[in-house]
Amino acid sequence: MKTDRNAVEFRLSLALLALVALIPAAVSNPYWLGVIIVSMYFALLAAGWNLLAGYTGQFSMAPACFAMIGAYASGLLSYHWNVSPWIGLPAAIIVSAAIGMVLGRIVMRLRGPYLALTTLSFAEIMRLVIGNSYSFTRGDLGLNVPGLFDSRLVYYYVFVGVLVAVQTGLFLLLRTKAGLYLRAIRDDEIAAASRGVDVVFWKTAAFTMSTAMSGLAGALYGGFSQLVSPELGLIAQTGLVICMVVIGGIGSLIGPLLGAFLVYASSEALREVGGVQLIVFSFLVIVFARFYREGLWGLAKRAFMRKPA
Amino acid sequence: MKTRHRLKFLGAALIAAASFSAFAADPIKIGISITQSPPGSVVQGTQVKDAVEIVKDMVNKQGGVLGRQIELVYEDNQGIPEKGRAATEKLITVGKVVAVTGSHQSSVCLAEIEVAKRYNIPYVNTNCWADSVRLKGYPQVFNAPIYSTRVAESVVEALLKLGTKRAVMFCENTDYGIGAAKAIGEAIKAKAPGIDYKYETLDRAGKDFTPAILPLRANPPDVVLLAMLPPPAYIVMNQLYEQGVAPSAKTWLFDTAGLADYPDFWANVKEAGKYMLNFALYHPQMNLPKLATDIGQTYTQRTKNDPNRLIYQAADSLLFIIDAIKQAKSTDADAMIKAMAAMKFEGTRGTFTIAKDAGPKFQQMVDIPSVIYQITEVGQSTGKTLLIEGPGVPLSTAKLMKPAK
Amino acid sequence: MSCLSISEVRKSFGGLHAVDGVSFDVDYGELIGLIGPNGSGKTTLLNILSGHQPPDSGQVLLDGRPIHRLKPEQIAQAGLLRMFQLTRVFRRMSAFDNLLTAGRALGLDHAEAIARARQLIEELTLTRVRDLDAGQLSGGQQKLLEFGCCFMRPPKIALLDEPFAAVHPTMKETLAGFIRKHHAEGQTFLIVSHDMPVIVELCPRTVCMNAGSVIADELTRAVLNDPVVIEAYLGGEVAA
Amino acid sequence: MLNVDLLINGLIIGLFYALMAVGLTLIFGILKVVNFAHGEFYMVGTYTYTLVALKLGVDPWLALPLAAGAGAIVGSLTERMLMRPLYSGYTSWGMLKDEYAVVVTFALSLLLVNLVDKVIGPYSQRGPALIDITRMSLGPIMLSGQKLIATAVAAATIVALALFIRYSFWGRQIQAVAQNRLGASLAGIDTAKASNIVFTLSGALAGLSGALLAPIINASPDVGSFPAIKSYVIVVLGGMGSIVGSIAASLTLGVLEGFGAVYISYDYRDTFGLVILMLVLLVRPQGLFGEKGRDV
Repeated sequence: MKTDRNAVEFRLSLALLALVALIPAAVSNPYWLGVIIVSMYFALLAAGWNLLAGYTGQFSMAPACFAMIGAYASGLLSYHWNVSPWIGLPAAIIVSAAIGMVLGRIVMRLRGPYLALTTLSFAEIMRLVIGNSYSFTRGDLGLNVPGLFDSRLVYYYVFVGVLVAVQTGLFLLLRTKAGLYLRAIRDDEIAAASRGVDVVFWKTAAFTMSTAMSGLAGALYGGFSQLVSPELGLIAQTGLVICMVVIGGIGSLIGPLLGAFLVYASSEALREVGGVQLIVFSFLVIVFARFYREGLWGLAKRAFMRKPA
Repeated sequence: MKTRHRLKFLGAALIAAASFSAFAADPIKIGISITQSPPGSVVQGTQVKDAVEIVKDMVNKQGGVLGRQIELVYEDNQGIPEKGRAATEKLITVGKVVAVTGSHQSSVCLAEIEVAKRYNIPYVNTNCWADSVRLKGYPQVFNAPIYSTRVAESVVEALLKLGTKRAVMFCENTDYGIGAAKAIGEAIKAKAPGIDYKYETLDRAGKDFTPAILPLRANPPDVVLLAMLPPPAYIVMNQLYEQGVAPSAKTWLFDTAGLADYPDFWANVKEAGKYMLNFALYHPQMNLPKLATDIGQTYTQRTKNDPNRLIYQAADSLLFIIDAIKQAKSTDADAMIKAMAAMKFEGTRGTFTIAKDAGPKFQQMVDIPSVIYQITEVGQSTGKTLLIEGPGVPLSTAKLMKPAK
Repeated sequence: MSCLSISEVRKSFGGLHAVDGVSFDVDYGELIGLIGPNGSGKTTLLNILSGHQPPDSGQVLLDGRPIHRLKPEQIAQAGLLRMFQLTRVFRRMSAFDNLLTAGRALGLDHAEAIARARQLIEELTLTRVRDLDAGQLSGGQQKLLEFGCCFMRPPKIALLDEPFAAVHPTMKETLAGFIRKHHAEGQTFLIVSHDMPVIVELCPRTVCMNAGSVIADELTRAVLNDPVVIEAYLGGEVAA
Repeated sequence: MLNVDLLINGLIIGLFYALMAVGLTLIFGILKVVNFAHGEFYMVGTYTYTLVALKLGVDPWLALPLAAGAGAIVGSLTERMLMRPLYSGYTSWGMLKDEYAVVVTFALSLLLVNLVDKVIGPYSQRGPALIDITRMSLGPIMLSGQKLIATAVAAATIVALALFIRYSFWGRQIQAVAQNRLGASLAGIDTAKASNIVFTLSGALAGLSGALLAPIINASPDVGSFPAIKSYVIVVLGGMGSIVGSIAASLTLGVLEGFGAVYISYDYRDTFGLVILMLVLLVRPQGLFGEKGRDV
């Protein structure tokens, strides 16, 4: 039964995170720790996007954009009114959730590719606006923001903690009626409505949740890198997130994590080979979407299922 | 995937371990952060790389420094602050470099110097003109290129000589562009309050600037100034020309960013470049030290391109670091920084000292020679252009040519 | 007051009057058939009743309460549930979760929903496939499942659009049996079908539509012998 | 005089938008999916034109159709290799139609951009002009010969396309499929062929506009992204699949951006489109020129 399936995926993702939590014992070099922190940032985005795309069937093209919005929300607060990043963090969540809700409310009344189209335009244009509002946002230069902690290790475990929290939250959410409604909407909006599910409300809710998660991720990342720039919102970043989810396994709890760590780690490796990472990944995504639609996690599952038989 | 992780980090740990046990014969590692892929200017990145490679080979052929060879470690900053930050951090923590240089875009510099400061590693700015890089006043940061305030001063001199009443500046919406525009505004307030000056910021990603240009057609100014980098700079130039705004019988076009230095300049602009006035830092008619001519020749041999100011700035950046190591007799950061601040430095562009006074001049090589010249033919090489100001050449606008219409 | 009362409902697409002033009532506990040749506006009428298309004019009362301005989910919660002609199930959810979803959305709590779903799985002989993704079920099983979704909370009225089309005979029997049983218990049905024998067998009363309006509304036998109806079906050759 | 300038320049830009957007609209009309690699079709056109003309020294006038051809080939291949599953029982998949289309086309766009970036290089290159008049005055306005020709060609192409769709045999078939794929296939129309033609066409159109603008907007790997964004906005404004609608929307947007840039704000001119889009979605979800269709 689905709930069992979720439970399995949930336990596995916790195991995966536990493994990640052990890495610092082996690796002390701040750069490599940084690499893993960034991949955890992407894991957050991927999880948020998967809730929307994988479980609700709504394809937003703006996860990176909302990360950027979150980062700027807290960044601008501290830059202009030197508000502590600890207030900036919740502020970031609220701002990105609010924008998400308004955008969602407008677009979610429509079915089909409207969301993808509108969010993509929104993302590109938000980036331009932030890039052009030089006097307020310092444009492409970005904002230098104070960090949340001094020690990289603390960041590391904060990210691990947040990921655990998010995964647990998602797991519990999927067990409530919301989980049923979202998946129902993904499979057939008309049927869902005709069986009493308030489609617009739940779609908007899912969109708001995922933008809030992106916002949180962005603010955390801003605090970690101590630099907030429009670069965070590049479409290519969203592309990376989508690659991670599709390769890892869309519509599963563990897929996005798997994808985030694998894709980002190998993208570090590929960068040495000369920046071919996006070529490889986008190609992989096409292959997966075309032939292995359940991604690596799906393949793994099939492998396990064969064993006993 | 577990195993893949383990391997990866085992590898990382090994690298770290190895580089800790460094002994005398090991090469001295110097970090070069440049743009090797877009959106930044790959053209400039490549020039910097070519130049520092030449210097490295030169120094190593003469036996290196402190009996150790020089090794250059490259990172690609894509001209993006975020990537620059990461690149610098990787150079310092993974590459274990003793100093970082190479950066050629102000917004990137500003992100990178934060890292250099955090890890207390000497950082030599190769081509970031923005005053803000100096205004931060970080002791680790030294500046080889010219700075916007200084550019503004000589540009405004020229504006006066041209009898300008009204000037419009198109600047890119970056720290460099807006910094330059503001600096010129300041200089005008100070030296030439008579000139009516305003600037318009243009989006670096922009493709069609006609809406910004059309209003000028209605009432053309005396001078249109440019503080933009390619590729948008080329598009603006072409559209200025297409709309008949500048260069025209009424209006001068005056570039303050050294555009004509770019190898791809003439590939992208044709008539639009003719009659343009250029503020620049290099002109073959300058008399440069032998060191410069040697490097220049090697550069031409290797790349079939003429040398330009960026080549010399990059060479100076690396030479400066190497001299500092010689002076300090060690690669210890504090020792190097101390040496740098006190040094009298023999570079390719002359002999410099390091300015101490806080402000836009802080830890700046002074004084950088500069020139103003006019391009009088399409496809003209810098050597053939009309020099109207430079070292030993007092500013004179008499010889300037104007288009018929 | 009748369970469902439709009065003067109109809907046109461009020039075509798909539903052209339809009125009839359905009493509590009635099992009523809706027939008519293709394009006579049956499905459009159903879409209006279930809120998927707003009527241009006219009104629909469910339990005396107007529902023609409500959204589909509100109408469903108000107690009017429908099956679609082309089966609509949640393909990537287990049969059981399909039922749960409907149950929760119609206001049952978790425990109730589970209990009810178990019961329906039994009744509809879906026990073997309850944990399979609905997409993997046979066409007939999917129909049964969709049917079940309408009965998680017994509706005031169930609209069934061609429930017997392309269904395996045995399942057809299961379905028909289910309908009879619930009708006996006082459940109200409106069944759209081409399958005359079934209509005759199940429905005491039948409404026949043609070209967007009701041309006959009486006891099923009478309707089937009504020359107007025959003409509508046979396109007029036999007329007069 | 300024306003005349703005109006005409706006219309010209709008025309270029239209050339892009129409292709996208065609695809949406017939497959009900959005091709997120559309900007890269454009990019392929730009590069084919620039490289063929610069490196191989082919005459620009010859390079123009070649660019369109290249676009057409990419379009056709995309349909063959990636879109076929959409109309061969996608419902049995783990993924549904929209998801699949979005993911695949978006990945394709990433792939093409980065391939070109690696293979041809990131340097921006300027295509040779079709005619060597770098500046001419046409009544009140000034423009380059290139811009004039580009405008003419764009206008001609759009008219030709409209005629093709309305009157030609395949044009009619395409309309049929767009209105009702199932019905059309029952009526014996080769829907797969129709889809392929549409993709080929829209590839050719994008490629052509890329080539026409190559001398005005320098070629670089990401050159397609912005025109694409504009066409997305336009397609929604135009009412998802209405060709006339998208043309009207294109011209409107072009003019509006021109005036907005001067009278409202230059920096934020690109946001006007989005703002209008939001307003339209609020009051008229089916787009400015679209018609409400049946859901069930």
